[in-house]
Amino acid sequence: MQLTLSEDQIDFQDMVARFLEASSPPTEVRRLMATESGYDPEVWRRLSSELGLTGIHIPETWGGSGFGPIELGIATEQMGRYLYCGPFFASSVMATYALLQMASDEAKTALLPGLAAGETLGCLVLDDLNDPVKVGSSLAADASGHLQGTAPLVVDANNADLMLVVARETGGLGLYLLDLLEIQDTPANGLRITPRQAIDETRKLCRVSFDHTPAVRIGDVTRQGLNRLWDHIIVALAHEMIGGAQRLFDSTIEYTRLRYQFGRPIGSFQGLKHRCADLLVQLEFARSVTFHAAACLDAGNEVAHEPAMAKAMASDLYMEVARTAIQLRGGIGFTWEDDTHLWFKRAKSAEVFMGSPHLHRERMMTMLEAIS
Amino acid sequence: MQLTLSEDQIDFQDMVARFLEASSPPTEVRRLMATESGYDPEVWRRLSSELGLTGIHIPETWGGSGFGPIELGIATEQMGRYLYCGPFFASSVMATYALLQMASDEAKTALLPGLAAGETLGCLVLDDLNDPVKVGSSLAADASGHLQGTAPLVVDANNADLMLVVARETGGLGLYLLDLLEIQDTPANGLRITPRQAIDETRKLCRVSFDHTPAVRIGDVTRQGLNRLWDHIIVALAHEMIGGAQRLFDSTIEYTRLRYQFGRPIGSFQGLKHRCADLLVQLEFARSVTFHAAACLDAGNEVAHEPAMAKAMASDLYMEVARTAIQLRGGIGFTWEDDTHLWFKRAKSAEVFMGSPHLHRERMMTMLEAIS
Amino acid sequence: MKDEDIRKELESWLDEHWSPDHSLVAWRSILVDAGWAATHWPTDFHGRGFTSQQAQLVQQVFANRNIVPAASSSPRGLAAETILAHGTDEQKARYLRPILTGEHAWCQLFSEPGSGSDLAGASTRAALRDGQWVINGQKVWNTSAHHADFGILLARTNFDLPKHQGLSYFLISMHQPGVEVRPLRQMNGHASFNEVFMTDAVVPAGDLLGGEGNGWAVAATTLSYERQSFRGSRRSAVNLDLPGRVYEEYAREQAIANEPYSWYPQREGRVDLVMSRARETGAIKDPAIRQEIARLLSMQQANGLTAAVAEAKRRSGSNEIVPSGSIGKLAASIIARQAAHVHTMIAGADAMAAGPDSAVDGMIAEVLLSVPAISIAGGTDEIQRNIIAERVLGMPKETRSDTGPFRDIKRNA
Amino acid sequence: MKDEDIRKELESWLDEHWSPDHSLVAWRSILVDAGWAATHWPTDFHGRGFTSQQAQLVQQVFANRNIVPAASSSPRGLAAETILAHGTDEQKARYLRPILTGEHAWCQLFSEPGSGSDLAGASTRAALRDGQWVINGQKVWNTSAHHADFGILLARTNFDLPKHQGLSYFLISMHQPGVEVRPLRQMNGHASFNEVFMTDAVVPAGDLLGGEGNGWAVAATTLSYERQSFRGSRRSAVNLDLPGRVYEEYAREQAIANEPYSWYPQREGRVDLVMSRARETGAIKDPAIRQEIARLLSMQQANGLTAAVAEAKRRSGSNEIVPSGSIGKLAASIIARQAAHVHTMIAGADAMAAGPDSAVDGMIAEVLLSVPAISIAGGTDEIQRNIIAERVLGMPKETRSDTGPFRDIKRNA
Repeated sequence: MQLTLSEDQIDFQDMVARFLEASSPPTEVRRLMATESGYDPEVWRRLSSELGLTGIHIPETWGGSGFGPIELGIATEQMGRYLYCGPFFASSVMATYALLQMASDEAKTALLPGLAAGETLGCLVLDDLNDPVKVGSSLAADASGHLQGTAPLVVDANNADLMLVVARETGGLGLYLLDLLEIQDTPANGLRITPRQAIDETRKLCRVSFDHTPAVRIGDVTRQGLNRLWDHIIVALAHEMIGGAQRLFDSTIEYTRLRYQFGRPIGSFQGLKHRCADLLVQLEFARSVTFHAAACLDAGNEVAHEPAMAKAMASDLYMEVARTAIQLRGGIGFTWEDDTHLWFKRAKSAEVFMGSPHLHRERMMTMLEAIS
Repeated sequence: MQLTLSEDQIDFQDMVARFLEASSPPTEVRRLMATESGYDPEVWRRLSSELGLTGIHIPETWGGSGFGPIELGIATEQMGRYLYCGPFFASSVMATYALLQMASDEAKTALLPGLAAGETLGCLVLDDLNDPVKVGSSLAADASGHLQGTAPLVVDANNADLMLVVARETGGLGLYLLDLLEIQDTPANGLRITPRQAIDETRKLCRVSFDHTPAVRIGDVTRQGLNRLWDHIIVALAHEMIGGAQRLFDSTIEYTRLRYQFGRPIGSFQGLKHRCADLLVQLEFARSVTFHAAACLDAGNEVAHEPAMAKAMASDLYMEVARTAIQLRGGIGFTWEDDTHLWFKRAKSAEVFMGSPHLHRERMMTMLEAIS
Repeated sequence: MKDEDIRKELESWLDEHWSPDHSLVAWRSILVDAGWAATHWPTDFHGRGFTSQQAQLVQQVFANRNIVPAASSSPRGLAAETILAHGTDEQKARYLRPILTGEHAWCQLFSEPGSGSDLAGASTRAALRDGQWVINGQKVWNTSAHHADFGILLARTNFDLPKHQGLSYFLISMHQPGVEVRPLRQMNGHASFNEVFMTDAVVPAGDLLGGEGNGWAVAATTLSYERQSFRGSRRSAVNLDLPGRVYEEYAREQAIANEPYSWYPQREGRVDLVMSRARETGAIKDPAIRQEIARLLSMQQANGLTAAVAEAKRRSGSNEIVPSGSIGKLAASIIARQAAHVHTMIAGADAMAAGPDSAVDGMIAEVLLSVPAISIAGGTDEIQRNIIAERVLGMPKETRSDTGPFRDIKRNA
Repeated sequence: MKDEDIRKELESWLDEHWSPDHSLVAWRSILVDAGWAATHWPTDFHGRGFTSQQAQLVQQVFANRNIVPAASSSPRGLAAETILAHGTDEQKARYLRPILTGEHAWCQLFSEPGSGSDLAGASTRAALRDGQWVINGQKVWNTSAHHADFGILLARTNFDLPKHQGLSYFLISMHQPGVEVRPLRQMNGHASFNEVFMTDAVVPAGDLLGGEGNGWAVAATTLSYERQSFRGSRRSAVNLDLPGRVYEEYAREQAIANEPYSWYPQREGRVDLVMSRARETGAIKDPAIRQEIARLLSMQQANGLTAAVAEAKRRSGSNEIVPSGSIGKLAASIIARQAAHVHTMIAGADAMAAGPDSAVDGMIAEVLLSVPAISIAGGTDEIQRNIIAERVLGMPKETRSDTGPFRDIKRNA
């Protein structure tokens, strides 16, 4: 199994980094997070068409580049590092993976090219963002494909052109499609998309509710399939967290070198040194496991504990780094003016997004028990 | 509720400390832990008759001094501090509390004066030392009072004159008595007391098994009563742990002041300072909670979460202090020659004795839920 | 004077003079004139020389009868006590009375961006020019500076002396062109503090407090009063919802004074909400969460007990070394961190949301974004650990790197 | 030389010379004479100047054919490599051959009771008297010193120079009246180490290695080889259960060499036993324990992956800074601690018992009493954290307190 990035992958990483370094500096992050849509369409266009990030993991048949979870992870890691503001995670990770893994070929053929090109924006509606087992508990579809119920947290629903919904149905779960451009014309469609205030303002959240809303069934959802989808999403998320954590860690170390108190750089105090050394171990651990989890998905391993493990470790690590990043900056680190809180809020939000660490540890144990 | 020791209690504490300082130096601990009985009868005699420790918490009616859990805690705290080797915990804490709380008045009258005077030695046989809920799962009494089954871990059974056994019986649990002097004369009594090697050699352990062994039923044991007994025992144990932890903590701070590396006392390194400061907070916490738990027992509170809380906190604290005590001494702290390991082993053993920390946290939550 | 006599005298005085229809300043002026505004102060300066027990008794009577007391909000009180301890008679005569009547509000100008953990490293410059002090520099973390009339200011009058020796302490008017106050927004959205920029700001020679070069000693008095007020409640003991002009004006004053502290309970982690949240959400059934709740509640109760024990020992005059305020401060920080952890576990994905339609009207989100402050404000955890290790445990100090003339000490640009 | 040529030559040589009926020393003498004992050494001294890849190929052939190699146990190997790097031709001629044949066993005499984390603070004294070095002092943590014929010794020849400059490196005979070796028992009951007391012990002038005052540089060579061998397996690749004199003697040698390390797997926490123990005891059903097992297994797998990634990068010649051995060492310590915690939770009260009739034949008890060593031996966690912070992260060093003449540096009595 692949252990390190290939030269091509490193080149790709550098390209994404350079692009985001230029297009997503903190000033832009602050500007965009205060807007309703939360992103810059021109940057999105370049990211999609020039860099091809939106289709990186989509097979060439459907307009993508045919790479896999490792390349997608490279992209989300850099997005986490630069706190890229835009619907990439909602559309290219969540919605695209849902289509890739669960939709009929017909639906894939119809929808994936638009997503690959970044010309349509998708979002994935799950009524529970904690645990795949709980999905379907408050959102249901009737036999005629009408949806009923509420999803309290949907990322970037406000920006979506199409909505993929996992809903309970007789005998299981199904994947449903709402074309939002089309449905606007349907009178009394029962769809409500309400923007919500988020801890992490760089990622837009909505509440989505359906009241006898007409939708099209485009795929079967098994519990195993849902788990697999979940695992693909959390590995991309773990990469994003590693990217953010690395950035905060580097800037914090730099800060301790430059900041003087009591006539010496604070980085020379052993208390801080030991804390940073412990963090580095955690960071290396979470990074190795996350890359490995992507490699496992890439290799097509059916049930693996690695994604859950990666999400749990990356979450704990990112929060710990974020906490330390504020703490070592002292009062200034707690101000709005300083950029640290932007990453802190992403860390806090990502910690609970798609399952808290303790929940993934429990999932991981269940899988490990099943193996041996 | 009492918050601090009274002057009389402080005098009592000083008296116990002076006695153990003289009679239980590390050289004696090392000598005694290598013997089979593990204690010095002469020290026991003085501790019982001169200091009256064995009867401190026994009402005057039955030959004791009529004090309670606070005074017993003062005594066990000092025993933990000096790592006193002897059957005090088995006889005066475990067996005596079992009699006090569960035996018939007749049995109390017959047995407590001997225990109060330290002239007879008791032990308490519980077939599970993890969780009061599990007691009775492998030890049973039949209608004629014959015992069957095994208790894998019994403290100081090798030194006992009388054995108190909690056994399952039709419809519940009962407290049974075996007079070991008497039963020796009973042919084929089915009793086996097998000494076991212990991690903590200062506290003797045996396996005790019964095969149709005749015993006398001397009391009813309700689940609530057993919980209450358990709580009394763990509070005395928590005091013992606080005493040990304080001693190790003090000696470790002292060591860091005197030990030089790289041209400066190691206690001047901030990494060590911060660790010791955190430990002090934990120590103060565990101490306050333990004293408070004793005060709650003293006040006769029926169901209280404080004993479980104290045991959990004292266990975690003691292990953490013990670990640090070895770590900060470096290689020398890992040698047999250095005394630190004697306390470390007590810490490790006490951590799991009568329930591990996570189990007591779970117990504590159950009680807190019941309250509000 | 016996307690009973004090009580009687005060009660009968109040019977005669108290009325809710006074203006706030008028009522406090009556209080000051009669010597009931600050009874522990000396008789020469509005007080009666009472012991602190006696002064507490007086406060109790005010509270019991729901009578508005003299002004005493935090920076105001610190200024008054420090002026009382170190001021000239002129300074006391000029500044103390309007503090008690509430006519003058004060702020504290100690911290600087370059010396957060190291107050004595202040580098704001005060130079004597044409008989007055000219101040240049920047201060930060100044609560209520935008409402203040005066500030207590720590500034450096000599850069050639060692750092603790070159400081002086000033009383500065905030109403002058050289002083600019800017609000400082925090990551949790509140703006409780200010930055204060001083550009050729001016202090008359007579407003140097305690003599040139004595700034650190004077500041120590302020800081010791500040530490004492750490555990005290910020809420007024008086019911503000009563009719009468004095109550209305007092309520307005209190609202302004308390506004910066509205998020402080969240900063401490809102442990009080944990069990109810766990029940409502069903998280109480999750064994992994139960473990963390148990740890949290254990620490919380332990901290309360530890503080109560320390207080009991202090009162009994025990010689035993009582764990200092640093332990309580560090403990509060550990508890708040664990509380945030537990609230996060309980909320799960709901913790992504904030604002009024999120958990407990946004209170949980505010907890998650406020706790990072508790381990920094008023001395970081790292500073507290140093204090505990060195002063409580007696561990050896490190060699200092900030001796010698201040101008040669390495510091932030 | 091509790999295939090396393999062919060696195979045909072995076909001709190998026999299990040799004595161990006789066989190794044949090996040395033919230049197959240490092929990466220079041709002048028993070697063939092979690259380390070529040398590995040779070892692989030995292993594949199950042929006993030259002696190479740890302290022996360190001595040989250091002598090779810094020795005179006379020293090489005298000492290298009997190391390879196994006739001479060696031990390492570096650590002292007074300078555990600070090897360069050694204060064992070496004084030149009547043309020979007279040694006085105490060493500690000397594995196998009781079986050793010679020791590599770090001692101070000048107390007036700064600490790193006054050290010299000696080859000392262990068989002399001035050298006393005492076993040192550990808290887990094993006695893997010794203390070595030197009282007027003698080293001939010709056994100073690398010149007077160069001890620290020479020791650095030893320590760098020691770090390289950290991750290597201690077990011989050869199956020892075969008939023949050479196998019997080799098995005996290996048993002695490995004895001090029998508890090392326990020191690392025996993570391999965790899942089976959790199943057997039913602890696998306890959600609180599952959380801790998950944490442990995550760290364990992460550490394996981190090491594999570092190795892959090293092999690919990447310029990226590869996390050093200190990270692996610190990680091992964290993992072992968590493993002990998990084993304790799983065992519950059974963890009170030890010895053959306790869990896994006493292995769990041995884990609990052995893990404290891993965060100390070979450099404490604190030292590793300093190294990581300063060398990997580039954080600034502290001002040193151990500069100037060694005799003036404060140290343990």
